[in-house]
Amino acid sequence: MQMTDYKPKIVAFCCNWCSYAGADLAGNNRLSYPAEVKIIRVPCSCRVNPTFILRAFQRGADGVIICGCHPGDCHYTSGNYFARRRMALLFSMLDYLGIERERTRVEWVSAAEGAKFAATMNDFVSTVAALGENRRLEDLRCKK
Amino acid sequence: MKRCPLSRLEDLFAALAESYKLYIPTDGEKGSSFTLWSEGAEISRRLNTARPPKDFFFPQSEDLMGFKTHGQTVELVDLRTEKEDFALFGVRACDAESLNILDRVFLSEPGDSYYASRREKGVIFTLACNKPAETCFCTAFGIDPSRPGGDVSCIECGEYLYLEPLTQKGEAALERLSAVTEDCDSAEAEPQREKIAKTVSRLPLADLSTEGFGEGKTDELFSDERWAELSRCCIGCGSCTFVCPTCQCYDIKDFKNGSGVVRYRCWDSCMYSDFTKMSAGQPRTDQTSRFRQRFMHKLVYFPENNDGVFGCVGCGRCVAKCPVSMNIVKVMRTLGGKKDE
Amino acid sequence: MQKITEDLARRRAAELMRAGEISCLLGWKKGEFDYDVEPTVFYTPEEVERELVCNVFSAANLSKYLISLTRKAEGRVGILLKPCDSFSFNQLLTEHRFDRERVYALGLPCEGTVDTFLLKERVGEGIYSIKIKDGALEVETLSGEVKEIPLSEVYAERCLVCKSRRPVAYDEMLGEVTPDADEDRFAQVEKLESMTAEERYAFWQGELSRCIRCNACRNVCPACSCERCVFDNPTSGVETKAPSEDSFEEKMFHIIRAFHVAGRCTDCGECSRVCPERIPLHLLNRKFIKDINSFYGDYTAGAEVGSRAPLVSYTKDDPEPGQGGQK
Amino acid sequence: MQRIGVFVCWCGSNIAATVDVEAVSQALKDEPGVVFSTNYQYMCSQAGQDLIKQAVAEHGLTGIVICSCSPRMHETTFRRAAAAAGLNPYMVEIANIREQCSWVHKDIALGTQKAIVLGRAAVAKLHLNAPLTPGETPVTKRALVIGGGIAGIQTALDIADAGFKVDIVEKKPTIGGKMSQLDKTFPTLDCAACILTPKMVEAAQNENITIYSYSEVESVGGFVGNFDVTIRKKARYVNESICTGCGLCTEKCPVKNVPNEFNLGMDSRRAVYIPFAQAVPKVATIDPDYCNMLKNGKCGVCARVCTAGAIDYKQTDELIEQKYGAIVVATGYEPIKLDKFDEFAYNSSPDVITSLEFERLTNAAGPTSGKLLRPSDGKHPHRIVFVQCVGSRCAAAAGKGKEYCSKICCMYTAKQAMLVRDKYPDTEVYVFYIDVRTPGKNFDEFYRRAAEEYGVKYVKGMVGKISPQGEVLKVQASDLIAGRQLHIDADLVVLAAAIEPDRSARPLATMLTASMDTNDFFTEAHPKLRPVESPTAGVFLSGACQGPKDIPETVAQAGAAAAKVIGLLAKDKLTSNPCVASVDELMCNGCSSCERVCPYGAISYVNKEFRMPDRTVALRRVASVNPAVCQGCGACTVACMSGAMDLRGFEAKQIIAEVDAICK
Repeated sequence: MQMTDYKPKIVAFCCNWCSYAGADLAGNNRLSYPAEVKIIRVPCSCRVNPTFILRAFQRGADGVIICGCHPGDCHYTSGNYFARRRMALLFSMLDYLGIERERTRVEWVSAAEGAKFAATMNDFVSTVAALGENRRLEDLRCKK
Repeated sequence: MKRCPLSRLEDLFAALAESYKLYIPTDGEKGSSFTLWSEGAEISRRLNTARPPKDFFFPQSEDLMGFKTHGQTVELVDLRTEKEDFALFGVRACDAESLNILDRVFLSEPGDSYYASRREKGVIFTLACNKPAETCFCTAFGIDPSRPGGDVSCIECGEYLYLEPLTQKGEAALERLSAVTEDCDSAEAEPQREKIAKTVSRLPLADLSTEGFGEGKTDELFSDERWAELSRCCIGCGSCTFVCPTCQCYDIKDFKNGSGVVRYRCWDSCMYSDFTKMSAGQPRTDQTSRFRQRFMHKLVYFPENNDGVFGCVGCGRCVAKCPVSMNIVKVMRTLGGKKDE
Repeated sequence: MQKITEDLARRRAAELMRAGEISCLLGWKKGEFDYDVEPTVFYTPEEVERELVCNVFSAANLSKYLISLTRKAEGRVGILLKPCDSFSFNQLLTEHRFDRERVYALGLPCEGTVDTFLLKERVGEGIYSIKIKDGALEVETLSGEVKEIPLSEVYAERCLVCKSRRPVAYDEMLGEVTPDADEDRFAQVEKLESMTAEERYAFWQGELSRCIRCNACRNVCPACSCERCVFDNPTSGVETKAPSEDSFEEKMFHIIRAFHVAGRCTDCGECSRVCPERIPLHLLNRKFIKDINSFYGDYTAGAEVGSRAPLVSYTKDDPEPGQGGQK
Repeated sequence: MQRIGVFVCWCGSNIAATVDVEAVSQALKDEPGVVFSTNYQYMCSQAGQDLIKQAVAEHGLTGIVICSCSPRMHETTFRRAAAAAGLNPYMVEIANIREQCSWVHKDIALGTQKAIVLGRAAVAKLHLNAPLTPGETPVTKRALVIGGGIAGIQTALDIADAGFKVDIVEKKPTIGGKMSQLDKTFPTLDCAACILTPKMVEAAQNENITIYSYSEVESVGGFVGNFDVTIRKKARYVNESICTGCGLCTEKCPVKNVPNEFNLGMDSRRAVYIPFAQAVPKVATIDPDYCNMLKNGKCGVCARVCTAGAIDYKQTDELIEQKYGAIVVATGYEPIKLDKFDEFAYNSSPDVITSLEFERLTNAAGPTSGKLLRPSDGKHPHRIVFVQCVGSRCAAAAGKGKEYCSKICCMYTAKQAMLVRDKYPDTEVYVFYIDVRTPGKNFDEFYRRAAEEYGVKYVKGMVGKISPQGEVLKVQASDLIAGRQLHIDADLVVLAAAIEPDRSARPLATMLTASMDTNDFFTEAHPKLRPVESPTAGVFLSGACQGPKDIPETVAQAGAAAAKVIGLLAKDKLTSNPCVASVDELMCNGCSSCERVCPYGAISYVNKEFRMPDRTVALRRVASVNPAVCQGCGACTVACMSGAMDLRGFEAKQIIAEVDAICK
C-alpha cells in the first residue's frame, strides 16, 4: 500500500545544546539517516510552540519530532520539563482529534548521542512513511 | 400558477435534481442547513436554516486568484471554481429578499463577477412561512412571508404545494417540472395566506417599525448617547454578522503557500477590532462605535444609498444567536418609534 | 426558590448601591423574550429593583466583564456570581486581570441554567411566553397552546455535569448552596476516546467544519482575556480570519485556543453555549482537563486564587509525551 | 526588503563531495531578496571571509546566509566577518549543510535538494532578522562569599588579592568551617590547623575582606553585576569591636553544661563561648538558649567580669544591605545523620563514632587533648574497626543513605588508620571497604603505606552488624576475598558517614534562583566546561556545595571561582547576549505565566499607564524582562498566551518562516 517513491516530510526541532549537537555528532560520525529530516534549531525544547507544530502539518509536513536534552540535563535547567508537559497535552489532544499519534514524537537526545539521533530519525521516518501522507492536518491551499 | 400534491414532493425534488444540483433544507441534530438533495431526503421541519442561503452566492471564503513563482518569474493562476446550475428549494421570504439586497451591492457597477456567475446559475424556490417564530420581524421591512419572492414562489396549502414563477428563470425551471405539476387557480392558496397574515399580526415583534430610521437620519442617530448603553455588553464577536443574510463585508487576504500566493476573500465583521484597519489604525476604536456602525449601516447608511431599502430583512437569526442578546430589535425599539406611535 | 433568590438579589444589590458600597452592578435583565436574558450593567438601584433577572435563563458568565468594567467604573463594581462563574472569577484574579478590592461579589445559588436551543426544539414552534414554575417551565406557544416542560429535560449539558455548585468566591452569599450534580463530567470525553482514530477524526471534522469563525467562543471565554488575541495579530504569524475551504484554520484555531486555556479553563461551558453552530467546543477543553488530572494530578482552575497552573509547573517524573500518561 | 547574499561553502570535499554546491548557490539565487549567491572552497578561511566583505560592499548586502558546517562550529567566525564587513553580526544565518546534510546523506541528488531547502529556510529566517545589540549593565565591584570554610576563605583571599572588596558571610561565630575541626590532612599529614589558621588570620587582616560571622543571607535580589543582598547579622550579645577575646567571660560563666558543637557534643562549653582558640573573629558569643541572663534576666556574671565592657544583653539582630557584582556559594557539607543505620549501633553505643568525631578525639585541642580514648569509659582502645561507605553508594531502593560516592572517606580513613597505628602500635586496626578509591596525586601511595607499612588490616567486605556487648562491640562482617564471615570484638568503631550539602543550601538556592540537583548539591552551568559557575549568571560555586571534594580540590575550585569572579568584576560593564526574551507591553496581559516558568527570575512586573485602542487610559500590569539576567531559553514565549513575549533571534515568526520554507 505504501508508494515506493513516497518521501515523508519531517520537521525536527532540536535544542541547541543537546539535540542539535547530537545531530552534529551523528554527522561527525557519518551516521546516516534519511534526507527527509530537516532540522530547525531552537535554543531549548521549551521554545517550541504548539503553533509551530500545527503550522508544519498545515504546510504539508508528515511528521514532527521535538528533540531536547534529557530530563534533568536541560541547559536552562527546566526548559525540557515544561516542553514535556506541553507536548504530552498537545499530542494527546491531536490523538483525540483523530490525528495519527505516530506523526508526533518527543525524543531526548544528548550531545553525546549521535547514534541515538540517527537511529531515532531512521525509526521516525519509517514510522511516518508507513502512515503515508498527512491528510488530516494539511491545508489544501498549500497544494494549489 | 402550478400545484403539486404534497405527497409527490419527493418526485418534484427528483425532477428538479435532474436539471439542477438541488439543495433543500434538512434537519440535523444541531440545526437545519441546505444540503444536497438525495433520494429520501426529508425537508426540514424547522422554520429556517441556521445559516442563510447567502453562502451559495457569497461563500464565507473563496479563492480569487493565485500567483505562482518560478525562479524569478511570477505566473498568474486562475483559481475560480465555476459552479453548475443549481436550485435552492425552501428559501424563506426574508432570505429571498436578502439576495436582492446583496445584488445591490455586488451587481451594481462595477459588478462582482464571482457573485454574478453564481447568482446566474442559481434558481431560487421560495417557500411561504406557515409557522413563523417569535424572532421573526420581516414585516417591519415590508416583506410578506406568505408571498415570498425568488424565481419560483411556493406555498403549502392543504394537500398541495402551489408554485408561482416570478422570473423567466423560474418559468424555465417550472417547465421542467411539468410531469409533477398541474395548472391551478391562484386563488387556491389564498386561505393559507390569510392564515399566515393572522399569525404574523400576533407575533411579539409585529409592532416593530422602521420609523425613525432610513434616509437623512445620520446626524440625529449617529450622536445618540444611547449607543453606549445598547452596546455595553457586546462581546465583539461576529456571530450576528456571520448568520446575517444581508451582511456583505469581506476582507481580501493572501495566503502564502510556499510556491506562491493564494489570494482569497473571506467574510469580515464590522464587530471585529481589526475591521478595515489601516496603517493609521482602526477607524472605530471601541466596541460602541463598531456596534453603532453595524446598525447604522443596516438602518441608515444602506437605505441612504439604496433608494430607501433597509439592509435588514428581519429573519431573526441574530436575535436567536447573539451570545448576549444584543440585536437589531433592541436598537430599533430603543432608537426608533413604534408603528402605532 | 428562584423567585426568592431574585428578590433577595434585587434587594441586596439596591441596598449596596444606595449605601455607596458599589457604584454599579453586573447582572442580567430581560431581553426581547422571556428566555432571552441578557447581561447588563445597572447603575441605579431603581433599575436593579425593576429589571434584575436571576433565573434559569441567567446563563451568561459575567466575570469577564470585570476586566473592562473595573478599568472604567468609579468605586467598587458589584457582580452576581453563579457557582461556576466564581471559578472564572478566581482564575481571572490569579492572572491579575482585575483588582479584587474593586469588586463586591454576590454569590448566587444555582441548580442549572436552561439551554434555549433545547427548549425551542422541545417546544417545536414559536414561543410566546414562559412562566418558571417549580421544576418546570410553562410555555405558551405562538399558536396559543400551553406546554409544561420539565426543567430536567432542558437544562444545559454543562449544568447536568456541573463540576461544583459550591461557590469559591463571594463577599456575600445570597441563599443556600445547592447540592452538586452527580453526572460524570468526563463521560462524553471518554466516549470519544474509546472510538478509533478514524471515527474521532470523522466526528471532529463534522463538528469543526461547521465553524464560521465568528469568534463568539473566544470572545465570551473568561480565560481568553488577552489584550489582543494571537489570531487577531498579524505579526503573530498565525493570524487567521476565516475558515478555509478544507477547514484547516478552524482546526488550528480551536486546537490553539484550547491549548491556550489548558490548565486555566474552568469548564464554565460558555464556549459551547454561545456557538451559533452548536459545536461541542467544551469537549476540547474538557479533554485537557481530564488529561491534566490524570497526568499531573487533579487540578481545578479557579478553585483557589494564586494556584500554579499545570502548564507553568512540572515535576521531574512527569509522563512522557505520546504515552497517554504513562511515566 | 533585505538584500541577501548567499555563500555556499565546499568545506574542501566535506560538503562538495555529496552536495552539488554550484546547484545550491544557483537555486538560492532565485529566492526572494537574494541578490548575490556564490560558492567557495573554504568560507571560514581568510579568503572566504574576504569574499563576504567584498560582496557586502559590492552588492549592498543587508544580511548573509552561509551554507556551511554547523553554526556551533563557525557562527562566531561568520558573525565577526559580518561585523568586519560593516553588518550587524546578528544579520547572519547559517544553514548547516555539512554535519546535518553532506555527512549524513550519501545520495548527491538528495543531499543537494536538502541543502537547498536548508538554505531557503535560512534565507526565510534572515528576512525577519533584526540587528541586535548586546545590552550593557554596570558592575558593582564587590563580591559576596557565602560560607567561611576553607572554600570561602580561599575564594575571598584570591578575590581580595586582585584588589576587589569581598565580604564573607558565615553563619557560625567563627570562620574556618569543617577544616578547623580536622586533625591532620591527607596525603601529607600536616596539621589542618597549621595550614588553615594562617589563612583565617590573613582573611581577617586583609583590608579588602569584611567578615560577617554569626550572620546569614536574608534575601537576594537583583542580577549579575548588581545583586542586592540583605545580610542578617545575628545578635551575639557581645560588642565585636570592643571584645578583646580574652576569654575571661567564658571561664566565669556559671552555665557549664552546654554541649560543645565544635567537639561534636563530646564535651561541654559555657553559655558564653569562643568556639576554639584560633577562632576568627576571636570574639565571645552568648548562646541565648542557655544564658540565664537572656532567658530570665538573672545572672550577669559575664558583664561583670568583662573589663572591656563588651557584653550587651540588649543587642538585636542587625540587617545589613549591600550591593554585590558577584556571589560565590561556599556552603560546604555536613556528615549525614545516621539515625537510619541502626545496624551500626551509632545511637546505642558511645563507642561507635563518626570519622569527624574521631578527628576531634585525636586532635590536641579536642575533648581528650589528643589522646585516643573511648568516649564510654575513657580507656585506650586496642582494637578499632573502621567502616567505610556508611550511607554512601547506597541503592536508591534502600531508602536510606546517598547514591553517590562521598569521595573523601577512603583517604581520611586511611589517614586515621595510619595515624592510630603510628601513635599506638599496639592497636589492631581493621578497615572494611567496598572499594578503595584513591585517584589523586600521591593518594594511592598513601593508602598502600597505610596497608603495607603501617599494618592496617584492609578487609574487602561490609560490616553487617555491630552489637554492643559489655565493654566490647561485636562486629559481624564478611570478608569477600576470603569468602568467610568475620567476628571481631572491637573497642571502638569509626563510621565513615556519607557527606551531604549543608542544610542552609536549599533555601539559599531558592533566594539565588540557582538550581540544585536531587541531592541538593548546586548544579554547575556545565559539568565539564563551566564547573564553577551556577546556571544563574553571577553566581559561582566553590567547594563541597557543588559536590563532595577534598581539601586540595576545594582549594583549587575556590581559586577557579575567584578567577571567574575577578574576571567579572574586572569589567566596568557587562555585555549580555542580545538573544533574549522581550515583551510587547501593549499585548501583555500581566498574567504571570512567563514569570512562573522563568528559571532565572528574569521577569518582573510593573504597573504602567497605557493608552488603550479606544483612547482611554488604563493602568495595567505588564511583564518586564531583565535582559542581563535572561539567558534566552524561550520558556516564557510559549507560556505566554497572547504572544506578547518573544525571543530575539528566535522569534515566532522567524521559526514559522523556517517551518514554511522546509515544508514547501
